[in-house]
Amino acid sequence: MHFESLSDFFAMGGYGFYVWLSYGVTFALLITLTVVSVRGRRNLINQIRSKQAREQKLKEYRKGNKKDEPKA
Amino acid sequence: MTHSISYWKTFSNVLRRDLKVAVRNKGDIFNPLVFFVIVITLFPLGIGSDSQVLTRIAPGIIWVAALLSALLSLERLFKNDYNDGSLEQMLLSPQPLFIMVFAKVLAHWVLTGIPIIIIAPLLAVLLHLEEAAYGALIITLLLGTPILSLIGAVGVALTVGIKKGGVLLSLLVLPLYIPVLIFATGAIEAAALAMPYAGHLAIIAALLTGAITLTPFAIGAALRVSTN
Amino acid sequence: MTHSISYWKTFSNVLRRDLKVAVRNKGDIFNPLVFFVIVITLFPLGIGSDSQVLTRIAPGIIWVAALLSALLSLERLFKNDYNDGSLEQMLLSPQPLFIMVFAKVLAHWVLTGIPIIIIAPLLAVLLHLEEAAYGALIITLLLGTPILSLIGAVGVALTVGIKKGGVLLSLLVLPLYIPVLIFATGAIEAAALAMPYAGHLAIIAALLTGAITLTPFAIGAALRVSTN
Amino acid sequence: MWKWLHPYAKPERSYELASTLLPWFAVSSVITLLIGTIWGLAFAPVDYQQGESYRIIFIHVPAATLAMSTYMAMATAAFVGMVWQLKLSDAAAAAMAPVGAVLTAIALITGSAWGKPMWGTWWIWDARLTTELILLFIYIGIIALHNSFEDKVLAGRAAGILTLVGVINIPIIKYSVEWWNTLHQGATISKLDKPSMPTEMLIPLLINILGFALMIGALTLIRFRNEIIDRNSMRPWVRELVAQESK
Amino acid sequence: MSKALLSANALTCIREDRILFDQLSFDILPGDLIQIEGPNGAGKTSLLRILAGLSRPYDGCVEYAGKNIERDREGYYENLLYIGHLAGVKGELTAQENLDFNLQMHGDHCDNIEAALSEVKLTGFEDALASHLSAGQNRRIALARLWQSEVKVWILDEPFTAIDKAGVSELETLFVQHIDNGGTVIFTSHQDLQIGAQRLKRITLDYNFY
Amino acid sequence: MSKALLSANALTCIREDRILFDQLSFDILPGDLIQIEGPNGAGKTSLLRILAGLSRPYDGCVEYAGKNIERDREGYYENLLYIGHLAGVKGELTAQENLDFNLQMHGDHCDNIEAALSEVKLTGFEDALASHLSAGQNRRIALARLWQSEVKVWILDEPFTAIDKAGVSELETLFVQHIDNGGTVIFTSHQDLQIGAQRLKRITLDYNFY
Ligand code: HEM
Ligand SMILES: Nc1ncnc2c1ncn2[C@@H]1O[C@H](COP(=O)(O)OP(=O)(O)OP(=O)(O)O)[C@@H](O)[C@H]1O
Ligand SMILES: Nc1ncnc2c1ncn2[C@@H]1O[C@H](COP(=O)(O)OP(=O)(O)OP(=O)(O)O)[C@@H](O)[C@H]1O
Ligand SMILES: [Mg+2]
Ligand SMILES: [Mg+2]
Repeated sequence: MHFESLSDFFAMGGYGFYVWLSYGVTFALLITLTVVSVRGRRNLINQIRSKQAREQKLKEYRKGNKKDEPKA
Repeated sequence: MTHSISYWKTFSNVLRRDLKVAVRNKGDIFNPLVFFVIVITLFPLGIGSDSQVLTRIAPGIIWVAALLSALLSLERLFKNDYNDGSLEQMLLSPQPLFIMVFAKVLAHWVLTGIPIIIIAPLLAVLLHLEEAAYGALIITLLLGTPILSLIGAVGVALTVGIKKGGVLLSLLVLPLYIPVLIFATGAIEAAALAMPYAGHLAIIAALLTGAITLTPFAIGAALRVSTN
Repeated sequence: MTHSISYWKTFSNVLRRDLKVAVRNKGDIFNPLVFFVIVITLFPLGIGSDSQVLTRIAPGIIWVAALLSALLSLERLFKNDYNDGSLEQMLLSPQPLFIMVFAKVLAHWVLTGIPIIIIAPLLAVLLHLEEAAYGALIITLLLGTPILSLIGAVGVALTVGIKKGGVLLSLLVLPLYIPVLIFATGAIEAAALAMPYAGHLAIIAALLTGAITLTPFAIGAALRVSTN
Repeated sequence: MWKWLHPYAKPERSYELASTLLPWFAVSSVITLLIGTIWGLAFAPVDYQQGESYRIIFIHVPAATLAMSTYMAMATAAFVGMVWQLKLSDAAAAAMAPVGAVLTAIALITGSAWGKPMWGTWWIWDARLTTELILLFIYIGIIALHNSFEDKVLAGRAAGILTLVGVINIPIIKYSVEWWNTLHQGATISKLDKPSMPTEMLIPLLINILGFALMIGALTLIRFRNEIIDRNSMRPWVRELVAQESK
Repeated sequence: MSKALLSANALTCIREDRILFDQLSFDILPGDLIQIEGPNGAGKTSLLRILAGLSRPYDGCVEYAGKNIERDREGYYENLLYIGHLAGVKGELTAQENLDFNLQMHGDHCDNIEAALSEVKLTGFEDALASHLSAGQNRRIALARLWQSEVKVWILDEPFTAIDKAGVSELETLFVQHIDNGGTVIFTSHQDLQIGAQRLKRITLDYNFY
Repeated sequence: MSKALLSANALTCIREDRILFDQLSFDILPGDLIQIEGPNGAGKTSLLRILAGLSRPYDGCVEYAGKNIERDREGYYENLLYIGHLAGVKGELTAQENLDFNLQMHGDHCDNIEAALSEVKLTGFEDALASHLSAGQNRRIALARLWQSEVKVWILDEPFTAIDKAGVSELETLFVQHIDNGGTVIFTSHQDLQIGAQRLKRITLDYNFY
């Protein structure tokens, strides 16, 4: 361990703000991108599922109407 | 007879619709912002990276970029509505036109003015603006950008029925933007020299009040004429 | 089978049509010019009339204004044709696409580039540009503005099918304009200091050659994709 | 070689391949990044010139170096997609764009945060910095264009054209900016003189570069899988996948 | 004049030095179903836009319930529904959002937008963006307002454009229903009505500039 | 397959995850008059755009004279005339200039543009700017090309939109003439043809996404 104490570690020889800002922003950005990417998959799957549900609904609606609807 | 709805309802309906349309057009929200940022970075590239010169011209550049960015995004205020017939429907609505118009302009400002105000300090850093001038920069943008949207809307309303590109628009609108530009940059420069700048702000505020009260009617009238 | 017409005929037909359309839209010819002039006059207003600062930044401002003016007028290159279906017809023509595209870009340059080149010396006077730099200003504009039209056309071709306004376009195109901006202003500044600037010009000329040979194909491919 | 690649031109196989590779990339990148970062932050010796602020190097340099490499990878994918009409290759390019943009942003932000204590200003118009800024704009442009198309196949193709136009321009931009900067600006600010770096500093730096590279791989794989699902949502195998996922 | 819902008084329209119609006067009573007819370029669209107050005639005026519509715009627009060549449907909004907004803007009230959309056979497309729908489906979104509207005067410029046969006959039924309730429909079309043809009045415009 | 002018091979079109048609194959022979039918939103426009090579199908391909149209674009476009929902008429040009340009761009040759315009009843409007003409007159400018064209394949998306009755029947006569000369016409319309109805073939699209 290069630093004497934990507070030394956080102070970074007076440059704490800049160092922690850099590391903080970097990891925040990386984690956000990861979360967004992983979520993207779930969103896609939900979308596909809701589309399937919509098709189902349409199918039933058409079926219900088919009897009285003269077919062209 | 129809059930008539309250003015406030009309206002919020139009506002919400316009915001929704912009959000759906994903890019629409970020693009004026990005344009603003890119235009500002063009200047150091064209002028050179001498930071003293940059400091000197920073207020002017930021404001000119804000003007151009507002101008570029103005078209979408009425043009799309005109092309798909929504504008016609708006003119045929029994609700008062100026309320709908005001809601549309407000939506435009929310989408173009506010992002610029938020990002401006960052760009000021890039251009090495004096630190003392940051406050003035924000306040002038806060008071000035709504004027840009309001005056710009008059221009768009006048040109919306004409087939011509946006360039006639700039011809009409940019000269009207000049007072805002002069007083706003004046205020920022005064602030940078640690001089009082409340006077400039008062004038901009007066312009804003005038614009808010008068332009919605002008815009409405202009729309009726230009869609004839 | 149809009578096929020569490439040259195709080229001149498209060029003449585009010029005619622009002339009929009276404003279209003058507007990019007016925009250019107005943007340039905004700067002294925003920055103050200190003539030394102006001299220093004149090349940059003239070129940035030229960039923005080219950008603003880009939309009409394909957008109107897209909206009225002419673009579709062009894509369905048995003539080679890149010839038609090239004619359209040339028409755009004639309408926006040339007026700017003609008026630029006048504006240089307003901005107190060094006298030694006038020649370089004209030559860089002469070589550089066609590049702006060509690269810009790629951007418009990519975005023409999308509903969004011109702001996405600026995002795509402005970063690609940067080399032209840098070399052109570099040449003018070198000229102002009575230094040789043939090297800069050579680079701009090389960029122009590259753009002329490559972009028409990129534009054609982009049009086929974005109108799909 | 193309024969060997051919089965992977089928979306389903590529999806499976991406799924098998993903855990390996993810786990190894997290481990290397943890080691490199902790080592760099807590154990590496102090720089005698810059003090502790130099520790930003352990993320700044990997991000800056890899931002450009990611663009080259993206352009290669776009080129393959254009020439061989491989839609999956376009998808891979599209998957990389946001990753590259984030890396570029990281390089810019960490660079600025380093510049403030070292040069006394958050930003100067130095050649490298400016190139990086323009690269960020180009990335954003590509992403915006990609998002503006509803049809993902078209989106991929359009973004591919732009990427290729950009790739011709990037060396020109880099060169022009370098050249521009030396003309306008005297040696007012000298960039950090790199002393031959002691190995105690170099090792965590290299580890972190590796970690970033692995992480780019992992993120690209995640996004690549999404792109594939998006483009093939009507195919039976995707429907099966959705059905399985629902349970 | 007394009971006329809408009356045109000596309307003259001149476009590009061509007189499209000159001193055209007519009254429209409640219960009228009026088809404006004429060859291409006769001035049908021009007439409808004047009746809706969107363009100004060269001469003459339009009165609604005895009042000049330019004087009393609000009163007229509370009782008017106009759908022109352009549908007024925003591509960025879904079918449902479009209809909802259009209804609200004209003071119409609707509790069940889904049911309203199913009237025009858009069930299943409620959440599809209008820009993702076909030409005919887009027009259907605009026309869905007709089923919900309680206003008196409908002015429709080629309402059947892009609508399929089943859709056309449903619209025709709706027109008849509307005039039965004391409303009035003024429309242009190059197709002939099937139902209600016996109740149709025609106003025929013709080239009168040569 | 041998003598087919245009053939669709296993075309699949997917829009927004809705399958409009799946593995659609047909051959079109010289002398065919083909109406694509179907309710609004069935995919007629989508099919025509794919046949014209303006959109790419999700799967499958279109062949002209046995060659994939994406490979041999020029050869196909020398023999194709497509007019879509949008007419391709520039408002800033006169009727005459528009027609002249459109003809030249497609390699058609015409000595007497005035006569060509009189075919579509635009005599007297030759020098009027298209933006000053009515909806139907604008479409007539676009359709005027049909009278001058020598190409084999016509693809027309709702050609009768905004055209008055006299115009529609003239168009129909022209279609019959064209197929008699060994050409082929593929069109969509919600109206029924009067003339030539006995020679008509139909391709019916229906909602098949359920
Ligand atoms: C916004 C500001 C900055 C940006 C955009 C930036 C960007 C870059 C880039 C693009 C590289 C090149 C990586 C490669 O070789 O491929 C780099 C490397 C490097 N940067 Fe920065 N930088 C910034 C600020 C700084 C500051 C303030 C310092 C230190 C005082 C610094 C130190 C370094 C070092 C040591 C390297 C590695 C040099 C080498 O190995 O060649 N950077 N940076
Ligand atoms: N740009 C698009 N994006 C997504 N889906 C679309 C798009 N355009 C059309 N669609 C979908 O494709 C289907 C068919 O559209 P198309 O325009 O081919 O119909 P059409 O048969 O020509 O109908 P109409 O008779 O109304 O003209 C529609 O149901 C619509 O939902
Ligand atoms: N903006 C305009 N400027 C000048 N003249 C115009 C303009 N719009 C239309 N006209 C002229 O007015 C006449 C009538 O146009 P209008 O659009 O009313 O015809 P229409 O009866 O609706 O025809 P269509 O059946 O083709 O829709 C046309 O002959 C045209 O020349
Ligand atoms: Mg009409
Ligand atoms: Mg259609």
